[in-house]
Parts: sequence; C-alpha cells; structure tokens
Amino acid sequence: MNNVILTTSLNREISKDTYEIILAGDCADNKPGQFVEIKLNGFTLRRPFCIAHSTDSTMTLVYKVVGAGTKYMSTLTYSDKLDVLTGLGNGFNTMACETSRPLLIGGGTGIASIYNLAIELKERNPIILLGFRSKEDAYYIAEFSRLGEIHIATETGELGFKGNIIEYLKTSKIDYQYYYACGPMGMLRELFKFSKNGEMSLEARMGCGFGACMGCSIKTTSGYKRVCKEGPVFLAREIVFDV
Amino acid sequence: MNNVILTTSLNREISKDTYEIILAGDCADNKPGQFVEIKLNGFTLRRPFCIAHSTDSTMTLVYKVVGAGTKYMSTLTYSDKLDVLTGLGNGFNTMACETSRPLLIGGGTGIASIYNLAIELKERNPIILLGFRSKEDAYYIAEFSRLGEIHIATETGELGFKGNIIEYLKTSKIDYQYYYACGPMGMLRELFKFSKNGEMSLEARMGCGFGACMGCSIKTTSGYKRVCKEGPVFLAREIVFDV
Amino acid sequence: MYNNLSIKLFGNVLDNPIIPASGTFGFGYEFAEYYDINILASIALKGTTYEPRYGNILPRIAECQAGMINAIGLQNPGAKCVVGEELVKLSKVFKKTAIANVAGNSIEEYVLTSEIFDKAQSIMAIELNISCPNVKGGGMHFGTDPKIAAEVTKSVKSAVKKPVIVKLSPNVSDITEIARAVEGAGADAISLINTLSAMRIDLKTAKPIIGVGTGGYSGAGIFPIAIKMVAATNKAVKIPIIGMGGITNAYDVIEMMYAGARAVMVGTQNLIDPFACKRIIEDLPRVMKELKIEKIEDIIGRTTLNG
Amino acid sequence: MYNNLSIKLFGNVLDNPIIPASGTFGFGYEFAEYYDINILASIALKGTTYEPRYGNILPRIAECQAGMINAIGLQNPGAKCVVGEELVKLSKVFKKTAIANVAGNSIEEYVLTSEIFDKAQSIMAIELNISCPNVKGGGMHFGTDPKIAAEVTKSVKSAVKKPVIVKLSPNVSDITEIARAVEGAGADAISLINTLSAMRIDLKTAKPIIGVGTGGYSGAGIFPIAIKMVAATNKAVKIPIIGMGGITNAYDVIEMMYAGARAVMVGTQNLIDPFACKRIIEDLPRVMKELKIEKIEDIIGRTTLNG
Repeated sequence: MNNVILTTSLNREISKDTYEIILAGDCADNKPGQFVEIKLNGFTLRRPFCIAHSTDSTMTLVYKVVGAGTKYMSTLTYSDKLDVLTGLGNGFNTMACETSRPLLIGGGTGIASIYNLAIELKERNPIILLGFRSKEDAYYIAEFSRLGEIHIATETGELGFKGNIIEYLKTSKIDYQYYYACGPMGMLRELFKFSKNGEMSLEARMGCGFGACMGCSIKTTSGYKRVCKEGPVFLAREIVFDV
Repeated sequence: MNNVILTTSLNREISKDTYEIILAGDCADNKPGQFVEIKLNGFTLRRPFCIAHSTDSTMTLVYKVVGAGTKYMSTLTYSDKLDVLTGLGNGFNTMACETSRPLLIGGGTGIASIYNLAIELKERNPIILLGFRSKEDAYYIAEFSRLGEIHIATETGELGFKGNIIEYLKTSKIDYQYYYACGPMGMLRELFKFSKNGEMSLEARMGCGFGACMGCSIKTTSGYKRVCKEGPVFLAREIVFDV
Repeated sequence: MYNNLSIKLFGNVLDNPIIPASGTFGFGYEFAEYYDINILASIALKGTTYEPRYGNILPRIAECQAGMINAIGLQNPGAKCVVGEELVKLSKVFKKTAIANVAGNSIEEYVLTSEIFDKAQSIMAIELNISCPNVKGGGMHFGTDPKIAAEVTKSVKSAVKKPVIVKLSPNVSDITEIARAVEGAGADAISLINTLSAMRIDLKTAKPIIGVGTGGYSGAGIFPIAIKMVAATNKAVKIPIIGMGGITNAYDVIEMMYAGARAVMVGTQNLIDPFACKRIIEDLPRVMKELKIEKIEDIIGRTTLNG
Repeated sequence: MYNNLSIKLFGNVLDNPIIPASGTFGFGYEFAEYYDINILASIALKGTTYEPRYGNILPRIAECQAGMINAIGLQNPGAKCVVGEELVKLSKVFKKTAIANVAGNSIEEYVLTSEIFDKAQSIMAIELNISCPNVKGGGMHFGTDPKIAAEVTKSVKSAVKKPVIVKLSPNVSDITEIARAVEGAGADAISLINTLSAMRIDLKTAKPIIGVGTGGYSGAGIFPIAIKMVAATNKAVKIPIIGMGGITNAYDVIEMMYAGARAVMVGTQNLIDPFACKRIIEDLPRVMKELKIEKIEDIIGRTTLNG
C-alpha cells in the first residue's frame, strides 16, 4: 500500500453513467486485480475502485455513477488532486493458467479489472467474455479487441449474444481450463455454480480497504477472509457463496 | 436579506493576520453597519463579517484569521464562489448626528464597519478614532485619511497615542455630541462607561445571523434583543452591559 | 387539495410533510420576509413557558463538524404574549395553523401554558417539550423518566382539546419505553429526536464554549441516531411519529419517512439556509420521481426494523 | 524516557497519549506494513470472545455524513488463537504492551477470556467491552445496567492481576451512574465512549443498509457527545479515563484531554487514514506549542463542568 496524491488528467463518460478517469503521479506497483481507495471531499469513507490500466506514472480507473460519491467524482476535472491509497489487496494469479489459454470474464465495471489483466496476458491471446446490460452500457470493446478474442453478451441482445454472459459461456463451446472473472455478485454466483475452475474478484461494501475493520469479511473454505486484504481475488473453489 | 452567490475578485493580507476580500456579484442594498453571513465549504455554520465597503456590484470585507473558518477563508482566490446572505441586521443611523460633526470610533476588524460609515459621512468631515494593538496590526490608515480627521492609538505606542483608543478619547479634548463605534467588547464596554451618547455595533457568536435561533440575544433597557436582527447596531444607552 | 406530497395528521390533510422545528424558526412571521411560508405544512413555534424567560447567558452556540450545540435556555416572552402578539403577527402572513411548543418547570406550568394555546384558533396542536437539555427543571428530566413523562402527558391531555404531541429526548437508554409511556397516557403523536447533550471546549482558554457549559447537539451529525430511534419507536407505538434530527435535504426526508415518520421537522438546516424548508419542498417531487415514489404517504414506515 | 508528550497510566510511563481504538486496528501487526507502530503508546486489540466468532452478515458498514455505522459483530478467532497466534505476530513488530479487548455472552465468558489474556506477557491491561451494540447478548446490555456492569467488573477483577479498563456505552440516560458503579466494583480505568446505536436506510430498496439492521455510529459526528460524557464522567469518578469518540486530529486530542481524558483512543480515523495515529503523534508538539502547552499531562481535566 502507498498513500499518494494523484492529479486528474482526464475524466470522461465512456458509456451510460460510466466514466474513465486518468490520474497522474506515483502509480508504481499496482497489479491486475488490485484496487485503490480514494478520499473524496465531503465524504467520510474512501471509495474503492478497480484499476483498468496503470503505468509507473499514470493510472486509469473506470467507475459507474451510482451514488453521491461517484456523482461528485464525475465532476472532477483536469488538475484536481486526489488522496489515494494504491496497491491494495491481492490481484490475479497470472501463473495459474500458464499451461492453457486464459479465459477472462467481465461484467459491468468489473470489466475494467479484466482489462488490466488482458493487457498482461496479451501474449497468450486470451479469450475475453464481456457482459453488458445494453448497447449504451458497453465500453472498451475496441480496446479489448486488440488484446484477444472477444465475445459479447447484452441482456437486450443489441450486441452479441442475447442474455447474460454466463448463459453465453454455458451455451458456447468455449474451450478453457481456468478462468479469471470480475463483475457483479449475481454474475459471479452464476459462474460459480457452473464452474469452479478459476478465480474471481469480489466486490463488497468496505469500511477501510486495507484490512483494519473487518467490514468486508466473507466465509471461505479456509475460514473468514477479508475481501479488501486477502482478496479481492479468491479462488472460486474457496468462496462459500451461501453467506 | 438576499441570498446571493458572490465571486472572489481579490483576497489579500493587509496587516498581520488581517485580510481584505473583494467579492463581485449582486451586492445592492447593504448599508453601513449591516453585515453578511458566508457559508464556507466544510463548516456547518455561516460566518458573520462586517462590510468595509460596498457598491451595487462589489463588496469589500475585512476579516482576521482567528480560527479554522477564517484560515480557510484566507486561502480563497480569484474566481472562487461563495454563498452569502447580504443586507443582514440594522446599520448605523446616520441621521442621529445631523446637527453635529460625527465621531467614529473603531477597533480591530470593527474598523472595517466604521470605514463604510466614514465614506457615507465624508461630506461632514468626521472625526475618526482608530485603535490597533500595534503597528503591524494597523490597516486602512491612508484610506481613512481621505475621509476625515484621523486619530490613532496603539497599545505598543508605535503609532499615535500609546494605549487604547478609549483612553485616548478620555484624555483628548475631542469635541463631539454623538459617536458611532464598532470594535471588541472590551473597547465598547470602556466607551459605554465613559459616554452613552452614541451607538455601537456589537459582535456575538451567532447561530444563524437572521433572527431565527436566539443564539445572540442581549439584554437591553427595552427587553431582549438579537444582535443579528434588531442589531448589530444599538443605541449605547439601551445596552445592558452587565449580562 | 390532496396531492402526491400530502399527508394526513390529526384528521387534517397537510400539503406536504415539512414543518420547521421549534426553536429554529422563531414565531414564523419573520421568515415571511424571505419566502411565502404558506407552502409549509405547519410551523412549530419557539418553545414557550408560562412566564417570560430571558434564557441562558451567552455564548449560546458552539459549532461542530456536522452540526451545532445550542443552549438558548427557552428564551421567550411568555405564553400570554405569544398568543396575544406573536400569533397575531403570524396570522397576518400564515393562513394555516401552527404547532405550539410548550415547556415548563412543573406539571402545573405545562398545563397552564397548554391551556392558553388550546384557546388559540391558529394553533393546530400542542407539542410538549419534555426534552430540552438546556434548562434546569422544566426540561429533560420530564422526558427521561417514563412515569413523569406519562404524568405530564395525562395532565395536559385532560386539560386541552387540541391534539398533544410529546417531543422525546434521545438522551435515554431506551426511547421506546418513554414512547410507550406517553402513548399510554393519551399522547396523540410523538415527535423525536430532540437534541443530544453535548459540549465543545475552547482550546485557547480550556473553558466550555457554551456559557452554561453544555448544550444540545443538532444537525447532520445526529441524523443516523435519529433514524434508528424513529424506526425503533415506530415499532413500539401506533400513534403518528413526527421525525426530526439532522434533516438537511429531500433525500433525508424520504429516509426519515421510510423509518416511520408521518411528518418531519427541519431544524438546524433553517439556521444555515433560511430557505431550507422551501428548497426541500420544491425538491421533493424530483427526488420522489428518482426513487419511483408516487404518493409520499405510501412510504411511511416502509422500512422494518428486525430484532 | 519521560518527555512532554508522556502520560502515566497504571504506573507505566507511556510515550504519548495515543492508542488506536479496538476494532479499527486489527491485531496491530498489519499496520507495521505502513509505519513503525512502536511510536504508539499502546494498541487496543480487536474485540475478542472465548470462542471464535464469524460476526454478522454483510453489509456491516454504512456511511454517514460525518462518520460511519458498523456492525461487525465481534468477528474474531477466539481468545486462545489471539494469544497463541495474533499476539505472537504482534510481538515481532511491536515492543510495547497492548490492551486486550474482551467481550462475552455471559459473566463467565468475560472471566474466562480475561484469564487467558491475563497470562500473556505482551498485554498491559484488559479492556472489558460491555458496550458493543452489535451483538445480541455479550454486548450492550452489560453496559446499560449499573448492577450488571459492576458485577462483570468485580468478577473479572477478582480473577485477573492486570489492570482492568471498562469501556462504557453512550446509549444510556446517565453514563456517570455506570461509571460510578464500575469504579465501585474495582475498575482501574474507564474508557468511553463506545459507538452510538444508529441506522441508515438504502433509499432504493427502503431496507436498512446494515445487514443486521442497526449498528454503532462512530466518527467526527459523535465527538461533541463524547466530550460531554468524558467531562461528566471525569467529575463523577477518580480513576483514569481513556477518552474516545470521533477524534480525528491533534486538536481533538487536546480537547478530549481538557475534558478529562488521561489517554485517548483513535478509532474511525484509522479506517479513513491508515497513518492517522502517526500523523496525530507527529502533529501534537506543534499544536501544543500553538496552544502554549508545555507538558501534555498537565492539561488532563483542565476544563471543569459546572452543574
């Protein structure tokens, strides 16, 4: 974990209510699947965000406007400064699929986290499954196209398969041994029922984001673990989903 | 009362810890002795400030940095916007000294309020008494010199009379029938003991600034009155100082 | 005229659920300088005692990060003057009925003062302030003991015809115990929460900022406590609840009504923004649309509290 | 080494008055990844029960304007594991002694758990959490009845050698009554305030945000309430007070000590800023200079509360 002050370079809407913000400053040591916690003026708790892309000096985050905090965040503009905790949690284990072609599955803003992983796994031509609600919610399609073989599902059917992305996975004959997934709990639960051969990044309402408050503990097969500290990425098979 | 958004034009230190801020926007209808209440970001209650000068479109306030609120205020810069209640309270009664040469007495930031009055009474060549703690606290001396006959006292003796301005008034042979005073409670109490022929603008810790909370009520000879609503200017003789 | 913002209270249909809280709106008429106060559902008047009171020494106000402490100490000109002068001024600019707020040093004083307001045509209901933390006697101790709270309520109820609202203190181990006691004693409604006992210290002098030492804490900082107490009280009693404590905007109104409030009182926010009640009333239709609420009366107590 | 920040507590000289509050610092050692935690006076460990506990269902956290609500529900691996594993990890990075925080469902559980910690060398004192609002039984009800509070205190005191701190709940009509009761039962110190019972509602679903409905409210919003209760308790008892509740910076530490705290605990701020305690300790000398305070120990209880 690092506590850094980052400066807004760009903040723009990339699909319906979904924004991409690019921050500049000390952004070293952020691995795919790790997250950041941002202090927003006028809000007590920091907000967790997953990282779409990072270099040593810049970081791209994708977020959806869902409440007062993200609404405020969407008003940030060039040169606005943010107090950020970076390098939080444990990311994806890219070694886990060394012997096979990786399958990446993303839904909603979880797609951002998958993007960072796709960049890292690019050489191995990953299969990338992206789920959106509708066409106006879709983003990063061109970007993903450059990184692997992409498949899309929308609930409205406007783009790709009509239905959710896990239904698509079930019906398609995609050949894979190990998946990496990030998305809403409903999607992950469906995926979990279908296959436990992979790892998933979980979302949770957090207090701190760095393991101090136990606000985001989940049950796992090896005891209680914190989404923010031992996670957010867990092996699918260790998650106890009935909690 | 008006609720307006004013824009900072200039904000600068004019003497030790004392700042002058010039705000632009709808500033009509502010009389000498009236005050404004400003909402500062991150602070619950508005802060009252007396007006040093106002036109229909600008307003100059003088304030001293004494706590977190005024410290924040001192960081405001060109184009920063403020939510302001203007035209609060009742100002000085300039008719009260129509038959004589006005005596104006100011101490500390209360001097700002006296400045606005001096501008209005300029034609009648007012006598102006200004009290400061020391030379480095002094401000607006050149400005006042253009408006009337000025006398200065500093506690350190660095400028003018050595001592407080009320001691100076007592020892000098200034000829006056009616005074207008604004300054710290200690100064006003001294003046009150010496003479009740005039009116004074009081300071108080306020809740609202417009008469709703009764947080700043004082005892007067005609019952309880609110500094923010019936005041801040009261006839000296109606104030009951022992409360 | 019944509309989507209307709520029923004591058999009246109020235009909306927004009432300025006692002590933050004076006797109302001065706010008519700022906007047409007839848009309000009603107005809770400044706390009134039988005899005039000056109140506490200054300072009476201390700021907090998300609120303020006050210790006004029930400054008021006495019930007869309020009815004879203040209500007359109010009636000229306010065509609806107001809520009298009554405090006292003794049960007898509560009764005498309430009787005076009971005869006033422009009064809708009488709110018994048994929870003011800022005066010795006549204040909070009437509201922290269920037996005394019930006794005050019963005595006033048997002396007046108008509906009686009992305003509860949050400075208790179990507010539902007091709520049940006053319901049992005949209260027509309960309003909560009054301020929380609190204190700030001047760091330069090490003395309390408030002249009398401590005061009542209000504002956004107490909102989560108020929501909990309203929800718990809603579960404990059947009479209507008027919810208050740190409401600053239309979203807070919805949350308070979900918790169980039939109407709400807006307090401290009036002191920060004299247009607060007007802005909230005007913003409510937009917020209701956003949250897909058609009639505001439908949401009262929608949230259930387990346990 | 005695210095201007030092305070005495239980016969020890602590380097400064700053202790992270229980439940906001885990078992401490993880914060050693962020800074050298040996600058802290001590560390109050996560609340511990005899048996391991998972705690409450999620969500356990709700945000408020000036604070947060939590309902963790005493998640912990049980006292034996804490002493056998967590304290071992802590001792590797922390050379001072910590404060165990003990909760339970019964007086017997408080005693058994306290006895386990009493034998641990790296424990300075045992803090009895009789005020956790988030679990049924084992929590707040031990802290709202003076008789039960005294009984827990007396039972633990007679079973252990280390100093016993009793952590009080603010959810009571009169906190000084509980304070006097536990002092009479032999408590070596009192810590206060724990969180205030509170609730937030999700406006989209009308359901409580917290999974179990309500939780404990902490953060800057409760600071004015904490100051009042510390000042009132300081007047009521002679044993040392550890003050907490919404402390966010060095100025708040001074205000809390003026009110009567001998040491302070910093809680919620650790969750917002993992470096909070370090920053406060480093800022204290500057703030003391500004306020013309030479030795911090001299200011304890400087403010007197009348009435």
